[in-house]
Amino acid sequence: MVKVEFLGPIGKAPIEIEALTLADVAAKLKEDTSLTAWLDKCAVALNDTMVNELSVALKDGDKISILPPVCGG
Amino acid sequence: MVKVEFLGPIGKAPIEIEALTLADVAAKLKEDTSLTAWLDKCAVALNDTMVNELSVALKDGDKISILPPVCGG
Amino acid sequence: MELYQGSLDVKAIFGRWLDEEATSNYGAYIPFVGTIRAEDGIEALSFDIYEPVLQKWFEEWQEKAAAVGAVVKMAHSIGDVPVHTSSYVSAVFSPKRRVALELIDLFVEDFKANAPIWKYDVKQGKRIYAADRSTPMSGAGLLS
Amino acid sequence: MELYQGSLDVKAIFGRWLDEEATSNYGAYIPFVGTIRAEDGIEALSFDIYEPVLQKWFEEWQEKAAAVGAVVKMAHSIGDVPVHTSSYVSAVFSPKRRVALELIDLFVEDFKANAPIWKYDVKQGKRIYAADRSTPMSGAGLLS
Repeated sequence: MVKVEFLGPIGKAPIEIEALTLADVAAKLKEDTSLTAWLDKCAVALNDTMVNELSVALKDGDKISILPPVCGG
Repeated sequence: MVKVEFLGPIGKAPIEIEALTLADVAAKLKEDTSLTAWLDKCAVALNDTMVNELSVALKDGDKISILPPVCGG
Repeated sequence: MELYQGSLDVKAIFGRWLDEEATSNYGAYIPFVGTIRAEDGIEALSFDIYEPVLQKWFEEWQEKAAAVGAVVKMAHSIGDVPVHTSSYVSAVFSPKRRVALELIDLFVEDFKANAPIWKYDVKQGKRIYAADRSTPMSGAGLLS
Repeated sequence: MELYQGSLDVKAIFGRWLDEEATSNYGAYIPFVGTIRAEDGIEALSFDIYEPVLQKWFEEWQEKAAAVGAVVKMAHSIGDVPVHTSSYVSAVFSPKRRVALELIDLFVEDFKANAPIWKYDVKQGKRIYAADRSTPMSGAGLLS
């Protein structure tokens, strides 16, 4: 199981899912219509490090963060 | 008569000279060997406004300032 | 890196950073102070921060700055920040001015683009995500 | 424009400028603080200023800043400024960050090139013109 948390304005509680790679996570999240408007704009962190590859292998207990568009300052 | 003052590190007292244009001032100052090392590096202000033309006409009481290389900050 | 609930005490932060580097022999100190503008009838802006990723972003900037002999600092607000008060202060110290002038620009722009901070307008006590002013982070769209 | 004998009280200047523009609705405030570095065995730097021309230079910059909705401020020391204290503070305020980031760079660089200020190293109490670090002003050589 990996944990997926949705940051900032997404306003969705964390979920736990089975996934071997980020591609699996993508497939699961695309089934959730409440995320349709978000996924193409969101970046992703794995255990608090930004990631850019869907092929990244996951292990039990990993934390995946979904980061929507930002505006600090 | 116009007054010529030498700013910052030049360390020369002001002088009063007869001059109808800045070209006349240039001719007079070139006679002073203590200024030889300075003139090609110095900018000029007439009555506290920077000037760039030797043909500028002067009138009695004008103040000409000789400004050596700067380094504020 | 310093995070505070609510508005920043800008004078205290500026002065403390000055003191911290008082004998470090840096010739240039350039802070950037971001203040909430009164516009569109907002009472305040409000901020969410994801601190673990922000911390890593900042550590990478400390390394980039060190590589050119400079130091970077930053402070940001969490939660509501009323108009005409400040939510963001960052700064660069370096021996010479060119490095500092170039680095503060890159640091502030990368902050706007990639610091994991979410901004909300506060109007009549309600928090509204500033979607139109927000920028997808580098790598966005990976899961789409 | 503010000129002071000796080192600047940087915190006081920073705070006063912040207060002056507290409700002007500027989103960005970028000060530049110049501090005397300990190098080449100097005790201090020392400065001469020709105020009438500096005042005109600064007024032209106020107009340039106003044309892009911004404000510029500056303070500089006259006379001796010991190492690790500050001789120069300038600042830009503007509604948005891009204008402020670009203007502070131009303002500081033009200051270095064209403000009528002469710098001297102070070593063993003697004042030595910093000829090698000084720049002829725009228009130099007119009388040569």
